[in-house]
Amino acid sequence: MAINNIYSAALMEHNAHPDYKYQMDNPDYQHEGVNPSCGDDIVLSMDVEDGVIKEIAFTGSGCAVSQSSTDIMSDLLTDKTVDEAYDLCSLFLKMIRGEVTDDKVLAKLGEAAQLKDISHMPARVKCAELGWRTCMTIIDDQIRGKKTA
Amino acid sequence: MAINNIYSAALMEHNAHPDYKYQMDNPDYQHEGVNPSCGDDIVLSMDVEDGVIKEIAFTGSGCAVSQSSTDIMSDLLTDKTVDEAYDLCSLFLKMIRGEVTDDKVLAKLGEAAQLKDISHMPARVKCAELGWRTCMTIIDDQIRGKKTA
Amino acid sequence: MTTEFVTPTTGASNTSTRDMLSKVIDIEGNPYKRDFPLLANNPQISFLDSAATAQRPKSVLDAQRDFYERLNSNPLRGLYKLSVEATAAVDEVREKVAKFINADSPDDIVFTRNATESLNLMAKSLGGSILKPGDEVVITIMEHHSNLIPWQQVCRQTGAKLVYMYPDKEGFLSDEEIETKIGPKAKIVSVAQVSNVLGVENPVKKIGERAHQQGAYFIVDGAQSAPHMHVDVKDIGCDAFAFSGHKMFSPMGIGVLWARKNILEKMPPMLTGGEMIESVTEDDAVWAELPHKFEAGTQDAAGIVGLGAAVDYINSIGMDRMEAREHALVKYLAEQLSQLDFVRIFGPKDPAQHTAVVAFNVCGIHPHDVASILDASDVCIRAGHHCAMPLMTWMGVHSTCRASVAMYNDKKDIDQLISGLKKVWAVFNGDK
Amino acid sequence: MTTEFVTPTTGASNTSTRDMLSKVIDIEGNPYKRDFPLLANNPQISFLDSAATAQRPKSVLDAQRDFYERLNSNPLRGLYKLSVEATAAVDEVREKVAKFINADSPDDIVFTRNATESLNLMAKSLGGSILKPGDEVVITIMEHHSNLIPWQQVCRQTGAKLVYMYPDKEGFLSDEEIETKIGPKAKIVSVAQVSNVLGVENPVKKIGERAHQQGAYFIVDGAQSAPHMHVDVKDIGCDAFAFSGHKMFSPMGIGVLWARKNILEKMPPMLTGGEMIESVTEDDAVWAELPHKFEAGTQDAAGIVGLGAAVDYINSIGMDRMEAREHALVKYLAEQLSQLDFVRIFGPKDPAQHTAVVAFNVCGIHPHDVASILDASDVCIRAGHHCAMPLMTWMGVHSTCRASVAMYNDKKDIDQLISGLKKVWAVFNGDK
Ligand SMILES: Cc1ncc(COP(=O)(O)O)c(C=O)c1O
Ligand SMILES: Cc1ncc(COP(=O)(O)O)c(C=O)c1O
Ligand code: FES
Ligand code: FES
Repeated sequence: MAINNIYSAALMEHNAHPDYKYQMDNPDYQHEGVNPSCGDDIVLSMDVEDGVIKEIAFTGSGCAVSQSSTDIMSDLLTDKTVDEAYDLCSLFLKMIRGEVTDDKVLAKLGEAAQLKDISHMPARVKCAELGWRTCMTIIDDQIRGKKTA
Repeated sequence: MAINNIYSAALMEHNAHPDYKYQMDNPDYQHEGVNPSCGDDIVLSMDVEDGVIKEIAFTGSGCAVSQSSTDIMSDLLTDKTVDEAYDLCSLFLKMIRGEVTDDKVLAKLGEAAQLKDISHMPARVKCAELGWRTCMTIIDDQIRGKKTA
Repeated sequence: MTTEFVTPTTGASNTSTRDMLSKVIDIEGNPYKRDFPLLANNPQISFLDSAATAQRPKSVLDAQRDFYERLNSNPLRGLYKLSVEATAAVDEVREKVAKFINADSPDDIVFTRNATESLNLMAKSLGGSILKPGDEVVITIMEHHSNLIPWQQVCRQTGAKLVYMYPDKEGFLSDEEIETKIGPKAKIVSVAQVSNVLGVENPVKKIGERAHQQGAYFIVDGAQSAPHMHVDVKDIGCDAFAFSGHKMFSPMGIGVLWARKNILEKMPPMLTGGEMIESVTEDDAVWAELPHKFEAGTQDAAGIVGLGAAVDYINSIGMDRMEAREHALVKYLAEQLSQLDFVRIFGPKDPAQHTAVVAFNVCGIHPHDVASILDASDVCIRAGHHCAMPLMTWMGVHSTCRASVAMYNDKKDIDQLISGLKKVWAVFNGDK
Repeated sequence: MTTEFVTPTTGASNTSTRDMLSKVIDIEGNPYKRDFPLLANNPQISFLDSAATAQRPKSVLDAQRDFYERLNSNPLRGLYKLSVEATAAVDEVREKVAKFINADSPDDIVFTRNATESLNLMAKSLGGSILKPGDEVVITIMEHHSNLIPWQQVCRQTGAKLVYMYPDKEGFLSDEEIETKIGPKAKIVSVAQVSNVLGVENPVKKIGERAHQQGAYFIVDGAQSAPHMHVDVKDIGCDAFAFSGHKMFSPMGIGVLWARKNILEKMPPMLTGGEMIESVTEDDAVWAELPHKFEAGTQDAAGIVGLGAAVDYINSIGMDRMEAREHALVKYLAEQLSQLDFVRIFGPKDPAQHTAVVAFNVCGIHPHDVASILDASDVCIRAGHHCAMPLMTWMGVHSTCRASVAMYNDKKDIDQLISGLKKVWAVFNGDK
C-alpha cells in the first residue's frame, strides 16, 4: 500500500478542520485515552439522551491519523444509539487489525472505511484506534457501568 | 605441539614419585600458592642457610603438570643461592609465557626446560607456573622482605 | 509431558516413552551433524561439551545474519518499514518461545542475556521485594552457581535463610527431604529441573506442589532441561522458568525468563533506562507494560531472531525424537564409561536416569589432565567444578570430568571418548 | 583528542581540525556503502537513523559467524582447543577495546549487553554503595533515560538528591551552570558526551575537572560519542565510560563499561552466578578477579568477537577520516534543513556544532506523520521522544523528528530526506 493513500485529501481535511474538536460544556461522559506508544491523548466527551448519542466532541493532541480518525468517528456516531455506536467501534477495530476485510460489511463505517489500509501499517494502528477505543471505554465503564457494576 | 609431549615419561615419573612432596618440620619459610583457574594449591616450604636453599619441599594437590613442575623445580633449586633461585624462576616463567625460546639460554633450567611446550597450551600455563610463582613470592615477601620493608 | 511420574523416587517423567523410543534410534547413523557447520567442517572432533554451550545449526546462523542484512534497525518505536519488520520479527519469536514452553502469553516472556540474568532477576526483583528476616529460600545442593549465589546474596540482604535440599548418593531427592526442607517458612523454592553435573532430573512437579502447599513461589532453572525435553510450565506448575538460548542451538547472548503475569506485574524492574518506560519526568518514571518493563536498553534483536530459528529447528526435528536420540546417546555413554574399571561415574547408577550429562573421574588422575590429554584425541569435554562448587564439596571431590551430549552426537563421538580415556590411563599408568 | 578546547562555551574539542578535514571530504562520493550488506542491497533506502542503531559491515557479520563456525564453545575454563581459542579471541577484543578508548588495562573493560546495562551497573553498584541522604548526583536535562532513570532510582533508594544541569537554548552548558550545580554535596556526576537529541558535545573535560575538585566521581555516557570521535578516557579524565557496540557497527547485544581499576575493585557485582566467582561454599562466595567479577553467566563471545571486528573496521578507515566525513555530512544535513522555512531545528544554530544528530520538527505536523510519510520515500528517520522525555518537556515539545548520520551516508541520502520533507509539507498543505 502506498502510504499516501492514508494521507488522503479527505483525511487531511478532517485533520485541518476537525468539526468535532472542541471542549463540550458539562458533558454527561468524558474519558481520556492515551496511546502508550507515543504518549498522545484524546479526551472524548459525550452527551447521551434516551440511549442515543446526542453530542460527541474531543480535545487532546496527536498525529493526523488519530485526530482525523476521531473526527470521522464523531461524525459517524452522532445520533446513533449507544449500542449501535459500540458495534461500529468494534467493527472499526476489527478492520484496523485486518480481521474484517469485506468492503460490503465495512460500508457501515461510512467514511471511516477509508482508513482500512492502516491495517498494513502496524506502527500507526494504535493512532487510528485511539478515539474508537476511548469511546468503547466510556460505553463499557461509564454508560453500561461495567466497572461500577 | 602434540600434547603427549608434555605428558612425557619423565614428567609422569615426577608425578608418580615426587621426591620433594612431603611435609617439612618447622620450615624457615612457607607459603600457599593457589591457581585461581582451578582452585588447586601448592604449599611450598623452604630452609635457607647463608643465602643458600638447603631444603625445599611441597604439599598440596593439583594436576600432574603442577605437581611434577614443582617437583622438578625443587630438585633444580636445592643448593642454589636465593638469588640464583629467583633468576631461575623468572627464566622459567618467561619460557612458559613464550618470551624466551632460545634453548641455549633455557639449558640453565635443566630438566625444567622440557616443559617449554606448555607455552602453547594457554589453559595449562598457570599449572606449570604454580610452584615457581609460589617460590618467588616466598623470596619476595618473606626472604627479601619486600612486603614488610 | 502429560504422563504422570513413573518412578516417583527418581522424579523422571515420561521415562517409559523415552525408553521405548530410544530403542529404535540408530546412534551410529547421524543425519544431524551436517546441519552444524562447525561439526561438519571438523569431522575429527568429538564435541561432548554441549552442556556448556551447544553448537548452532546453519539455519540459526542464517537467520541471525539475515536479520542484519535485511531488517537491521532498532526494533522499538521505529516508524519506517525496517524497524516495523524488526519489531514484528521479535514479537514473532516471543510467540514461538511462549509456545515452546506452553506459556499462556508472549507478554510473559522476558528476553534476558542468559539463564543467569533470568535467575538474578527473580532473586533480586521477586526475592528482594518479598523476603523478610526469618523467611526461607529453599534450593538444592546441586544448583549451578547461577541458581545459588543470587539467593545467597538476597538472603544476606533481607535476613532470610538459605536452606539446602540434599539428594541421596545417586542424586535423587527423596519425598522426605522435600517435605522436611520445604516448610511453612519457605517463601521461595528454586530448583534446577536437570542437574548440570549429576544429570538427574529433579521431581519438579512434586517440589512445586509442596512449595505451593506451603505458600512459597516455585522457580525452575531450566538451563539443562529446555534443550533436552518437552517443557510445559503449566504441567510443571511452576511460577517462573529460566533458560539460556545458547544451550539449545541459538546464538549466545539470549536467555529467557518466563513467569506468571501476576508475579511479573508486581516485580519491580531490575535494570532501568531506555525502552522500558511509559513516561519519565525529572523526578519520576512510570514503567512500560510487560514484557518491556524488564527489557531496558536496545535488545539483541538479531539474537532473538536466532533463538526463534533454534526453536524452529528443534520443532522441525521434533522434541520427542531429539529426546529419544539423546537418551540413547547418554545411555550408551554412561554404559561405556561404566565398563572402564578406572572410571568412577557420579550421579545415578542407572544409565537411563542421566539426562544428556555424565560426570566422572579417572582414578588418581586430575580432571584437567584428563581433559588436556583427551584434547589431543580431539575429544572436547569439560573438567572442573562446573559452577557447582558446593555440590563438589558435598560429593567429596575437588572437580570432575563431564561429558555431555546433544542430538548431533553419535556413537563414534562416544567411542572416541572411550578410546581417548584408555590413552589417558596409558599415559599415566603404562599400557595395559 | 589532545587539542585543547577551542571554544570553551561549546565544549566541542578539536573543532578546527575536524572543520579543516571536513572541507576536503567528498560527500557525493561514497566508498563505504558497499561494505554494508543491508545498504548495498537496498540502494533506494536513505538510512538516517544510525543514532538508534548503526548498520554493520560485512566484516563484522563474517567475524561473528566465523566464531560460530570455527571456535564456537564456552570460552571460560575450557581445556580443549576450541575453548582455548574462543577464550583467546575474547581476550584479544578486550585489548582492542581498551586501546580504542585509551584505557590502561584490558582488565578494566567489562562487557555488558548495552550502554544501558553499563550505566545501571555504575548506578547500582557504585551509587548504591556510596550514596547517603543529602548527597547529590548531578546529570543534565539532556540525558537519555538510560543515564537518568538509574540515577532517579538509586537516589530514591539512598535518599540522595538528583540535580539537573540545564543548557542554554542551543544546548550548551555554561561554566556557571557547571559550577553552580556541581557543588560540595555532589558525589557522582554522570553526563552524556554527546546528546542523542541536540547533537551537542558536552564539555566533559571541564565537567570532570569540576566534579573531581568537588570530590565527586565522573561518569561519561559515551553511547553517542564512541561511534563518532576519538575517545580518550585519560584525556577526558573520567572515572567511568559506557557505550554500546550496536551503535558503532558491532552486533547487537554487546556493550562496554570501562572504569578505573580502583573503582571497579570496590564495586560489588550487580549480577552473580557462573563464571564470576573464585570460590563458593553453601554460605558464601568470593568474587573472581576483574573483569570477570562483573560478567556473570555465559557471555556473548561471538558478539564480542563482532565488536572486535567493528573496532578493526573503524581503525582501518581511521577515526579522523570517519569523523571528518560525518562532520561534513551533518553540516550539510543541518544546513539543508535550515533552508526549509517550515522546519524548526533543535540544538545548536551552528550546523558545525552538531555531532551526527539533528532533531527537528515540521511546523504543525506531528513527527509520527512526518516519519510515516518519509518512509514512503524510503527515508528512515526516527520520531518520538528519543528516550529523553525530560528534555522534551524542557524544550516544550512532545516529540521531535531526528535524522542522524554515519560515515556510510552520503549527500544523496540527505537530499532524499529534504525532498521527502517537501512532500510531507505538500501532503498537509498542498503543493507550493
Ligand atoms: C546518549 C545515549 N545513552 C544511552 C543510550 C542507550 O543505549 P542502549 O540502548 O544501547 O543501551 C543511548 C541509545 O539510544 C544514547 O543515545
Ligand atoms: C543448571 C544450570 N543453570 C544455569 C546455568 C547458567 O547458564 P548461563 O551461563 O547461560 O547463564 C547453567 C549453565 O551452565 C546450568 O547448567
Ligand atoms: S502518533 Fe500519537 S496518536 Fe498517532
Ligand atoms: S589444574 Fe589445577 S594446577 Fe593444574
